[in-house]
Amino acid sequence: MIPEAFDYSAPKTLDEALGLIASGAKPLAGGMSLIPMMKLRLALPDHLVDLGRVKDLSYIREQAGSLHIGAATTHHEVESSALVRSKCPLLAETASHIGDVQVRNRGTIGGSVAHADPSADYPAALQALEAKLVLKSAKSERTVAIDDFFVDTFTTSIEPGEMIREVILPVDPAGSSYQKVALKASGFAVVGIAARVRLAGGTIVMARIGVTGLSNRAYRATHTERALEGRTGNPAEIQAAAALLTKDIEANADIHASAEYRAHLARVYAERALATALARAV
Amino acid sequence: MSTIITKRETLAGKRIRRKEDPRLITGTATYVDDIKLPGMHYAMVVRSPHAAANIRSINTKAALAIKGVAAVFTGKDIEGVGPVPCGAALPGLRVPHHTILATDRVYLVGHPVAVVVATDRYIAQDAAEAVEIDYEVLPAVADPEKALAPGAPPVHPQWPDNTAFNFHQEGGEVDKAFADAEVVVKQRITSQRLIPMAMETRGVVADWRAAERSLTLFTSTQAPHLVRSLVAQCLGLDDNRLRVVAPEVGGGFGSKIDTYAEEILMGFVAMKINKPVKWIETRRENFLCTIHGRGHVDYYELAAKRDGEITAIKLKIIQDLGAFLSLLTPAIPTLSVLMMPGLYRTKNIRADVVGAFTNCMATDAYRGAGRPEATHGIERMIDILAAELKMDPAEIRLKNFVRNEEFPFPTATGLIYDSGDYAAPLHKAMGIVDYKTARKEQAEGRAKGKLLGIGMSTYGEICAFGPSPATPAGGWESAQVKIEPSGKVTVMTGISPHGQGEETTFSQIAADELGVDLDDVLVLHGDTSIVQYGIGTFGSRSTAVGGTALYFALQELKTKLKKWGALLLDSEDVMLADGQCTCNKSGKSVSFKEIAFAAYRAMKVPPNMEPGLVATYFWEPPNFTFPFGAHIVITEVDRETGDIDIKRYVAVDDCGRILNPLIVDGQVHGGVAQGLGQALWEGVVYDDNGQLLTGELMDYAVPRAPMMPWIESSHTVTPSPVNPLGVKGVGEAGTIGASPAVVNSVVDALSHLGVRHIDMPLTPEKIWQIVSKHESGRPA
Amino acid sequence: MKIAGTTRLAVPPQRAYEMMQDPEVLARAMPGCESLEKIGPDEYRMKMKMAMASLSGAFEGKVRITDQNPPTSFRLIVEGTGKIGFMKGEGLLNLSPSAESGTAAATDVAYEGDVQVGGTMAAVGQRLIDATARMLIKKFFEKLTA
Amino acid sequence: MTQSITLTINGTSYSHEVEPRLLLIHYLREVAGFTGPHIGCETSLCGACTVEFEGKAVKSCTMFAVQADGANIVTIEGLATNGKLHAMQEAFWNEHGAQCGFCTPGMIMTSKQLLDRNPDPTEAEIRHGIEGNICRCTGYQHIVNAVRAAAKAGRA
Repeated sequence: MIPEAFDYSAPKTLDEALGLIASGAKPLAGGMSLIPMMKLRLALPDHLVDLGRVKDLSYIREQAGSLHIGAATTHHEVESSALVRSKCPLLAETASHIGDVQVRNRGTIGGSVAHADPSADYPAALQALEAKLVLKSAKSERTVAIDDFFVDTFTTSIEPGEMIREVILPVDPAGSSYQKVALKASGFAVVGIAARVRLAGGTIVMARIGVTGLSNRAYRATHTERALEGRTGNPAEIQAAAALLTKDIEANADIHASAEYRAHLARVYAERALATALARAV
Repeated sequence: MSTIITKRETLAGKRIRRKEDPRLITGTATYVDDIKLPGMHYAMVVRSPHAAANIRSINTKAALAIKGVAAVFTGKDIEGVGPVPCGAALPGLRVPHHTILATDRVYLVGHPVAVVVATDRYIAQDAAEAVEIDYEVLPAVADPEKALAPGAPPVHPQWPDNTAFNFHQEGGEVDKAFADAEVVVKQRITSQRLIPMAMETRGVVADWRAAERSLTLFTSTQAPHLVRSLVAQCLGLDDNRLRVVAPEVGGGFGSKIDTYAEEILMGFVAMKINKPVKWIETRRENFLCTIHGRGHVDYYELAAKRDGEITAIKLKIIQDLGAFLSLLTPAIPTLSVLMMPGLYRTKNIRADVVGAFTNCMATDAYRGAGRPEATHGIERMIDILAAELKMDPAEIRLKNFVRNEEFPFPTATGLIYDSGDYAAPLHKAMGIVDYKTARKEQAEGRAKGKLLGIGMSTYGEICAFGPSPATPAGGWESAQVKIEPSGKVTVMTGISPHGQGEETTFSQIAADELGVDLDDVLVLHGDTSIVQYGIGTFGSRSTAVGGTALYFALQELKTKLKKWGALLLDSEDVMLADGQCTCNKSGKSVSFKEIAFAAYRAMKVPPNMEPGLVATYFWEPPNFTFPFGAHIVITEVDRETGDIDIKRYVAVDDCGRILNPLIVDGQVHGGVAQGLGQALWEGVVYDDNGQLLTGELMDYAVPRAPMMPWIESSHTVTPSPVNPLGVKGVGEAGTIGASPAVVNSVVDALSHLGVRHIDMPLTPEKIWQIVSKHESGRPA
Repeated sequence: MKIAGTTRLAVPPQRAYEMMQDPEVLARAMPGCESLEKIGPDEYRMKMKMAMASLSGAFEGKVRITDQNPPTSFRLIVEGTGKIGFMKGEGLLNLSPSAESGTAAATDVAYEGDVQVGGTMAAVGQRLIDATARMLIKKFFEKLTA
Repeated sequence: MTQSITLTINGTSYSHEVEPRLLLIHYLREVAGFTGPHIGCETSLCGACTVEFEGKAVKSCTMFAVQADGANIVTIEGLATNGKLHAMQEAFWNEHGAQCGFCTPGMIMTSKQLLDRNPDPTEAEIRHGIEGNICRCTGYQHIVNAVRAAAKAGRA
């Protein structure tokens, strides 16, 4: 299986890259999603801009109470970063569930997020973390909330000419957990639940839950979050809150899992992720 | 851990690391895609996206216009070539004419319609996309039971009932046994279609020498001589001018026994363009167009007495054949019939097989080939009977086993089981899991709401294919052994190993018989220009049949060695040991090297002897062999998610005498993995229109490392009397034993909810549906 | 694969029905539709270019409208073939005045049908076909009244 | 339109003109002549093509050769040094970690990465570490043994 022919540029600076993207070229980051699609001729870009040689696109920095992760930072760099593991463990844990070691060695956070695969792992964590994305074009730069970024299956609010520059995450002391049911064949999430909870005096003062795999896009389970806040997080409360996870959500169905089963799994895994997150919050 | 042999000692029974491995672990082995010939072109096959359609037109203009494209061939060009052969015969069998390229109609998704030939594979792929084909889509049928229903779309218009054959076999007094039965249990059991999924896809390099009218075909096959005979016929070549080479072959599991359209097609293309041509199957093509396994719907009925004695078995098999008959397609379900009594004594059996055409890929021999289906059926049925009678599954098996004193045991299906001690592996496995304690823990766990299951299978299989009258292309095997002028030993075997390690085991056999070092022996195989003749590797036959041929060739060679030794030592009283011939009286000896030198120099030749030191033996086995074993699996079901956790997997296999325990363990592990794959994860899904929905590894789950449990593997040893090595065969054992053991275990975990049967694969969703229905009081 | 759903259009049923019979409106609403050319009564030849993130594919096919029962129901059949495979979608659409909105200006559309895909899309896209089909339907209705 | 690339494979420098769409696996196998890495699928799921790219295990079927311009690559052929097998190769041999051998080069490269990062892995960590490599022959048990043996040899 062989891609159609295309032009290739490998700029060294971000400005050059953005110039090429402005002229319609498609950014190539780790290529873990794009290249298989090209090989199957499901993706037919005329011109690829390889971001692999662009300076200063791969970094993990702590800055003013936030973590800034460059778009070209690989999943392996995230999962093994001492900084991410201590300051934002949910992201590191989620990264460790992506694909396999070879995929994590090449795949990047920017590439994964831009692809907006409805079963990808990162989006659940980014939703739970209320991440922000810095989108840059040749002319401008803007910051969007992750929830405004994911529009639908493979569809984002990125504009032509824009690329993801970096991901901004809170330095997060909350207890967290990412729990996933992976498709046995491909490793993609049947459902993946990222949970964050903060306790104060035995009461949940904050709960954030990101869900992937269940529906057309990763989302925040706000009904569940609201049901938890102000509670102690006992099993009955968790169960009741998790039951709200699929409220107003149309679950996907395919040959691997019916909508009914997916929704059920999402609720069960939400309970499990919340229980773990609570244990870690203590 | 392997044993590294440093001095001369008996090699049989030792864990010797493999002789094939140095090239594999250094990446220097030569598989088909590693072969490069001067001027070689690349071929890409254009395939139908529809399961049934008439071809209205094919336009190759745009493809031919691409620079680097040498040719495009379609069904119009291949008249007189082929057809793709089916080697199995049954009374009244309907064999569809299977051309190497579709002519006017396509019968399955993936059906080859055209072949594009270009100077490199990138151009070939571009050109393949540029071939325009206009189809008139027709209704298709992808399910064998739907295909047999009245009014189903006919796969082949000339046979509107979609029936390729009906096969009946009967033994004993079935009707009487059912009339007298104290209890009858019935169950519909499916054995789903599977993808064999050898890691190396198929591939062919064809090299035509016009002046010599000779063709060389490098092909990833399990049976090079068979490919030679069949492809020569299809191309109108003399078989001695067709050389078939199976280079390093990256797995087969039965899927590379067949002679495929592409092997014939590449020969045809090379002859047309007068250049070497390479075709390498993509993984998608491998899923679409390499044979599938299984594809059974079985209807079982068991008659029994209240004490658990099985008195008769009735079985109706609906075999999903696919659209065309591949090499052995219709023969596979007949193997299920032969094996349907399992290890049990009942002499009353009745089987009816219907072969159904569907608009799908052909089913054929996949690891176990008919025996896993039969074993799964009988091992499920005996558990269902045990549940009905509230008997322990071990107890009911022990009651029905063929007794040790009954061997050789003639079965109702016409086989003669060679040797066995069927209770031995079961007892051993029960000891390993501590069966009584496990049952106690199960009861305690159940009381706490845990869904724990203990399942077993006691399987038997037919191996060492086989006596020639019972094997489609002949069942003998050949070996030639040479002692070279240097004294080194060269073995040429007719089997064609592709991962099974016979370069090592056969070296062990030869080294032990001749008393030479392992490294003094070289085993060659897989090249019709080197090997005298052969049948190939399948049906757990390589060591039991090929190894035996080698054993007898070695005996002949030893006779010759002795005669030469006697001549050189000037004594009739000589013996062979440790790589030399020694005079018993004088104690003087000559080495094989000295003997070999004398035999090839031939200054003097012993009376009635010829120069040289070569022996050839074609061995015809008098019977199959019948390995057996017991697998016990302990599982826990997660009631919330339906996930199945295998807590223990115990395999006790009896494959007769063991020549290399390291290799035997590897075969068991790999076999179990494929059996677990069927039980838990794998399954081909075609939609109603014949689209293959599990078309790639994206959607078809083969076992990965984290999915596999630790396999506690051990053995009992009951030598086979069929061959002097006492071996039975082990390649398929794990696969055959695994699926019923796992399913029995999971059904056992849910048995208190009234569950008696679940069809494979046991996906978490299926289990969750069952658990939640039962727990909410809804009927299943 | 079965699909079913409901949506609400901010126009009365008669208008909604008429819009969905109008090739110009259909061409505008169908995601990726590049042209719709009449080839028979209620039958059109269509060219489509789909693009979703990295994915893209060109299709040629037909759109047919049958079983018209104005202004309450009709059947819409969309077929397309391209290099990456083919698709066929068939759905029965039922239109009724919206009960909930309080004004007469809205229509509830209930649809029920079947989507088939073949070729590369079917072989590698199982995980995504459902979500993609639903997204395309959603886009269709959004653009219809946009 | 071709581009010029220069890279190091198993310690030797190579320069070629390549089409941008040329996959790294095809470059290694057909242009540079390293046929150790294999092609087992088209969807980046089997791992047979795994090579070490800048010290990291990657699937060379999911990269373009142009992306490897200037890079340092080690394939299975480059693992043995001065005719001495790498400990992982030796362990695969001793423990019967290969049957048909097709997955073996990729499996060994991934296993090497695993021990590079975690010299003393548990059974579960080994299984997790090689989950991107499919083996259809062995059921993985002897591969797990091989990785353990190599780990032990590394500690010795």
